[in-house]
This record gives sequence, C-alpha cells and structure tokens, in this order.
Amino acid sequence: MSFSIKKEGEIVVVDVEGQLIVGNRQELKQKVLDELERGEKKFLIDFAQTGYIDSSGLGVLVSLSKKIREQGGELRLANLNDDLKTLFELTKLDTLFQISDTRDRALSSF
Amino acid sequence: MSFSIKKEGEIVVVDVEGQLIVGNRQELKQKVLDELERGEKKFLIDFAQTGYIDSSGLGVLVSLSKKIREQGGELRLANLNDDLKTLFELTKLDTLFQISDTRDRALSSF
Amino acid sequence: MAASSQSDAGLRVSLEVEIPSDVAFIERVVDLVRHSCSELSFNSHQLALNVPVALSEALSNAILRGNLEDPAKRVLVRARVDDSRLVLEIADEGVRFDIDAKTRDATDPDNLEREDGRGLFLMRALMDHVERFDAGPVGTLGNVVRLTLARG
Amino acid sequence: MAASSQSDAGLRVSLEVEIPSDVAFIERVVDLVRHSCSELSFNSHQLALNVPVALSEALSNAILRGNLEDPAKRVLVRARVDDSRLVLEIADEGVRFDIDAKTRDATDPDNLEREDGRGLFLMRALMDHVERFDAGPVGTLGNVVRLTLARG
Ligand SMILES: Nc1ncnc2c1ncn2[C@@H]1O[C@H](COP(=O)(O)OP(=O)(O)O)[C@@H](O)[C@H]1O
Ligand SMILES: Nc1ncnc2c1ncn2[C@@H]1O[C@H](COP(=O)(O)OP(=O)(O)O)[C@@H](O)[C@H]1O
Repeated sequence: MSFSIKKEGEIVVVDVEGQLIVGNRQELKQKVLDELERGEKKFLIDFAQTGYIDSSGLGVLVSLSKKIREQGGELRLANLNDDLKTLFELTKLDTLFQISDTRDRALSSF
Repeated sequence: MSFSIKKEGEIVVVDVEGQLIVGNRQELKQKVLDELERGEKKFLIDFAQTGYIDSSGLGVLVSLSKKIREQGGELRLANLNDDLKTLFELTKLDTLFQISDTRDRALSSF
Repeated sequence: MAASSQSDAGLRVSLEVEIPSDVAFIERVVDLVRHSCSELSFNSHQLALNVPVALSEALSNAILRGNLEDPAKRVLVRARVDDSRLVLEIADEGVRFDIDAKTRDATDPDNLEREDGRGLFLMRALMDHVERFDAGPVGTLGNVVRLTLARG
Repeated sequence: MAASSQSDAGLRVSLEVEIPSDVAFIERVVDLVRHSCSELSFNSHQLALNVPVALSEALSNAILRGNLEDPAKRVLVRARVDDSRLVLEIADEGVRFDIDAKTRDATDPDNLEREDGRGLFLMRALMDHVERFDAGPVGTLGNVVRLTLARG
C-alpha cells in the first residue's frame, strides 16, 4: 500500500493505493499535513485504487478534514466503490464529506 | 482450467489453461483422441498458460504420445516455464518428448 | 476453473494464525482469512467489505487495546469457514473489557466528528453476531471476540 | 505492500481443510495452502512447483488409493507454516500401505513410458521429507502422509 501525491492545477491530489488502515494511516496524515503546512488549500483524495478502509483510516480522514477546514481549505473525496460507499453510509460519514463519483467531477467542483 | 483447440495449418494446437491434474486430464485426453480419430496426425500442446501439472497429467501426456505415434503421428510440446521444465527433468520425461521453447519454433519443427 | 462450478458442500476450512502484537501483520491475516472465504464462494461484498473491515477492527483492538502492543504478548486468530458461515475468534492477552459499554453509536451527531471509536460499531454493522468472552478462567487475562457471518 | 517489507518472524499459520473424497476439491486445497505459504514468503519455485505438485499427489492418493472415492470417507489436510518451514499432513481413512515398497523410480527406463506410478516419486523429489504413519491405533484404518519443506 502506498500514497502518491501530485498537483493538478492548484489542487493536491492523493491516490490511496491498497488499504488505508491502522498500519499506514499516519503516513497519509503526515503527507497531507506537510502539504497543508506548505500553504496548500485544496485537497482531493482519490480512492480508485483503494481496497478497504478501517475505522482508523476513516478517523484520519475526519481529522484531516477538520484541520484543512481550520486553515480555510477544502477536502474532497472521489471514486469510492460500492463497498467503500457503504462504509461511509454506515458511519454517516457520507454526510460529513463532499464525495464525487469521478476524479474529473471532483476536480471541477472546487 | 480449460483446453482450447485450434488448427494452425495441418497442426492441431492445444492450449492448456490452468492446471493439468487428475481432475481434468481425462478431458484433455478425450479431446486429443477425438482429433486423432478424425485423422489428424500433428499435435502441439502449448503450456504458456499452464499452472502446475501433476503425475496424472504427465501420465496422460505419455499415453497420448504413445497413441499418436501408433497412428504414425507426432506430438510436440512448447512453452514450458522453468518450473514445468524442472518437472519434466525430474521424471526424465524431457528425454521422451520433443520440447520447444516457443510456439513458433514448435510449429516450424514439424 | 472447474472448482468454481463445483459445489462447496463438504468443504470445511479452519485457519489459525498467531501474530506478534504488531499492526503490521493485520493485512496478511486479513488476506489469509479472505482467501479462505473466497474458496467457499462468499459474495464479493463480504470479501471486500464485511470480512476485511470487521477483522481489521478486531485485530487492531486486540493488538492496541488488549495487548497494548506488548511484544511479549501474542494475538491468536481462529477462522472456521464452511458452506454456511464464517466464524472468527480473535484472542488477546489483555485486561477484560465490557463490549456493550464500550460500543458507541458512530452515527450519533456528537460522535460524527470524532477521530476514534468506530471499531466496535463497524464490527456490529458488518457482522451478523459479535460476542466477547473471557479467554480463560476467572482471574486470568485475555479476551476472545467472536464474529459470525452467514455466507451471502 | 508494507506487509512484504515486514519480517515474517513470529507469524505462524495453521490450516485444516476437510474435503469429501472427490478430486474436484484438490485445486482449492492447493490454492489455500499455497496462499498461506506465499504470506510467509516461500520462494516462487516452491509456490509454483514443489508445494502444489507434491500436495496434489498426496491428495489424489488419499482420495483415489486410500479412500477409493468412497463418499462416506473424508480427507483431512493439515498445514502448518512458519518462517522456517511448511509441514503438510494428509490423512485418509483407507487401508494402510507400505510407502517405501510402493515408491517406484520414475526415471528407470522400464518405467519411463508408464502412465502411472510417478506420485510418490515426485513427492520425494519435491519435498525435503516424506513420511507415512498410521492415522490411529493398531487395527484401525487410515494413513497420514507427512510432507515437510524448508522455506527456500
Ligand atoms: N480487545 C480489547 N481489549 C481491551 N479493550 C478493548 C478491546 N477492544 C475494544 N476495547 C475497548 O473498547 C473501546 C472502543 O473500541 P472501538 O469501538 O474499536 O474504538 P477505538 O478502538 O477507536 O477506541 C476501546 O477504546 C477500548 O477501550
Ligand atoms: N494414501 C494411499 N493409500 C493407499 N495406497 C496408497 C496411498 N498412496 C499411495 N498408495 C499406493 O502407492 C502406489 C503408488 O502411488 P503413486 O506413486 O502415487 O502412483 P499412482 O498413484 O499413480 O499409482 C499406489 O498405486 C497405491 O498402491
């Protein structure tokens, strides 16, 4: 599992490859916080290549979303497959995040 | 696992997809014997897409080779990966069969 | 494959995995259990969501909350799978806990923005049954969390 | 994956699979055992050749020679894998046999064109140890064949 980060215009796009779980969520958190510190404001996390997410992975997303908002920024999510959607719905986190079906839609929604 | 058969010129080419083991070797045997009965003489079995072969799979190859020879035909094998080669070497069956590295070489060797 | 057109009746798999108290092992345990379930034709949602997430939660609780990452303590996972269901037992060597008292409703507006506390909630949402019992007799340490899921 | 960069030390898997006396189940048992070995980083040749072929041989013997495909009889496979080796035990409910007497040299010119009789030979060629013992006390039925392979 790994996280790759790149810029699309002024949006920081993070791809989550593999699982987002207790064993690696700190790495995601740190990478995004580093960008936030550098002054970035717009973040998109793309789950097209993600397997499963556990509660600690969800927790990191919640906490990042809060920190980004505190800096006047925005976090969006894209490409949740059906199972990941179910996970967000079960926890009502689908009401907390801006979720787009595709990366393009997410990029143009900022 | 499955076996697909097609003609290349006057050569009957069989692709072994998946395993060649006790559970499916009769199917391979029957398919080849059917062609032999129809008058076909030249046979190439291609293992490019094969997983593992067990002793009963090897046994079917030995028995087909005998039956084809009895009808004045020829059987050649192609595309054994390193592990399958080892299997033929361990049992000295590499001395019994005509084995080619590639399908093209096998086809042009008839 | 011939295998998938074949009935599962009569196939029974039981798996025991022992790991150190280290979250780096979670993914491999999940893979092993998931693979067993896939050989028994559990459905794709169960394989991609229910089983991996619920088991990850139970494992991280056993490692982090139960064993407190003590390298001297181990986590034992037992999985039994047949053509009707999966039964998972995750055993730690930690202090006992009250699973009902510790389960929080993650969808409660007060909890929605919390970073933690969704593990037991998700296990219950994703499995048919979640039980906790003592690993040994009175006075000893250790929790066993048992998760049951009917094949869908 | 983080998992593969992680040491295997301390991971121990044990798998028990029970199947009917039907060769259609062989491939799935092989898959399960192979998957356990792959989580413990056995090398690619062991995963593609030694383990699947030796186990298939032992399973077909147990099903066809031991249990004679009797639907009332079952085959039990036990696999224990850790960071040093794989130990496989394949148990049938059939009449006892003498494994040394029954092993043929497949490379003997007299045997080269035989259709059968390469199973025990291959098990011995592909595994570090092959043993047979009685499944139960004197007077009962059942063979256990134990195959051992050091992780390469
Ligand atoms: N195996 C365990 N051993 C001890 N305590 C546990 C165990 N599993 C869960 N708990 C307790 O239940 C609480 C809630 O667990 P959970 O819902 O998974 O959320 P989190 O682990 O994020 O706090 C934990 O904080 C812990 O106090
Ligand atoms: N599990 C078993 N139960 C009874 N007999 C067995 C068993 N395994 C092997 N044998 C005996 O050993 C012989 C040789 O086995 P093997 O080398 O695998 O070749 P094959 O099965 O093709 O004959 C068998 O024919 C059978 O008589």
